[in-house]
Amino acid sequence: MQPTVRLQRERFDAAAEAAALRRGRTDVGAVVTFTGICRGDENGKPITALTLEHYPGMAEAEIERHVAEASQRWPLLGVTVIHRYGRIEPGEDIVLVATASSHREAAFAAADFLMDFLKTRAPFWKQVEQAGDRNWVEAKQSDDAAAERWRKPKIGDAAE
Amino acid sequence: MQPTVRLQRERFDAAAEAAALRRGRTDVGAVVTFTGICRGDENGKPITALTLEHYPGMAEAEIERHVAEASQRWPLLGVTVIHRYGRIEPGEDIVLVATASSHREAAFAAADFLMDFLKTRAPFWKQVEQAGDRNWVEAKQSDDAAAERWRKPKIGDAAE
Amino acid sequence: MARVTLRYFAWVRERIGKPDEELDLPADIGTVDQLTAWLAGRGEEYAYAFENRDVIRTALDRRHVRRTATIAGAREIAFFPPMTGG
Amino acid sequence: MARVTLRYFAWVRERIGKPDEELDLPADIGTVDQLTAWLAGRGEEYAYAFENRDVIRTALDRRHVRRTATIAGAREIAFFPPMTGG
Repeated sequence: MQPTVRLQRERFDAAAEAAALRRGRTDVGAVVTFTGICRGDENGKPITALTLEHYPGMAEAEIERHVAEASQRWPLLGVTVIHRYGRIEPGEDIVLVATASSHREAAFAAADFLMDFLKTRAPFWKQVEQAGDRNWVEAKQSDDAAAERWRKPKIGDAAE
Repeated sequence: MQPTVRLQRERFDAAAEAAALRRGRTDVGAVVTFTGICRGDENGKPITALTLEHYPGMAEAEIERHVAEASQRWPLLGVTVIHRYGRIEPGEDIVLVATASSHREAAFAAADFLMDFLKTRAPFWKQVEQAGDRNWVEAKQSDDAAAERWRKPKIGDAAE
Repeated sequence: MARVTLRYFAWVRERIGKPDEELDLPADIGTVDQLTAWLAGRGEEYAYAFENRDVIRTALDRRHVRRTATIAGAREIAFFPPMTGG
Repeated sequence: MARVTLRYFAWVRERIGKPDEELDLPADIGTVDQLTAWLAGRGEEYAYAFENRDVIRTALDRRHVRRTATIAGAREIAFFPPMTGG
């Protein structure tokens, strides 16, 4: 399986990416997609836009490491991860995770796993524009807890 | 939230259905889709087609009951369930579950929950055509076990 | 005597040889289990369909019920194998 | 003396006032913790960036590491707040 990992400023077409995972093959029985979208509010207040900063090089490497780990854990037939950076307005897509497998359990679990790790381990930082102010979004404890669900004793790397 | 539940013989457009869940709104932060696809083999042998039989009336009612339960359990902003019946060839879509929420946890959990219940509680039966034979697909214990994960003491209805 | 519509699906339908029928049930049939026992005695196609009653699922008026459920008042009773949709 | 590229992201970058720099590190700096302590002493912008060292994350050559990790051999060391992607 050759996964697709892309970081880009431009919008993407989630539907086309999902379709590509199973086109022309009949071994795929399940496709799961997660699309993360820029909401129009943050903490109850309207936002103008998000700006996503990332660590070029490390972001790709980190996502690829987690895709490789997902492929070891579950029998995947395809994985696509696309994460945008730069300025993103409400209603626009931010991130796509799409997984394909013969059966639903693997496709669901791998997509869920990859999203938890994108949230907590991929080097991206969101800044939110609200009423002329710009503020960095704070990391959520609930995201760390979600990622912790997947930890196996021997897999954890050196970081907290 | 007005969910969409459809049973139909015709193919559907999963991408268009997912897009409809968040079009023109900025409260949706997460969309999860599950697409179940007819594979080209069953138990290691090639298949010509699946034929899905269903119980008209009850199938809709049962799906709607589980959609209503999902809406009570998680803060959903949209749900679409489409299940086909009739003859379906390898590579064609069988079922779509799409969920929309502000945050990813609800969208993932509700889609996973709904698929487990479609597998074990929605009155559909698959017959597989293989080398001229037609055989009913047997229910999997693993599907029952997956559905059991969601059971709460007070929610279970009268059936096993 | 209570008149009900019986519906059969998948291999239960194939074994009995019809998708549905209307029947007048004897008044002493109180539960799903009693009904399947009575049906199994109606002929060899029914005996075949209900030969392993543990696996047959039942719906009363389009809701899943256990084998011990009382059928009183049901207008439509359906029998089918475990579901394999999704 | 070891020459390394330091990279800063998000509010760490804003506080220090630059996205990256090359520095020669004193030979007695062995761990991430020792490096952040040393950096914090380089001026008030650094002191501000590292005022709460518990929350700062570190990557050595583009891999997450703990604060106790040794930096020997690293060519690129990055500091940033907890990630908020996805």
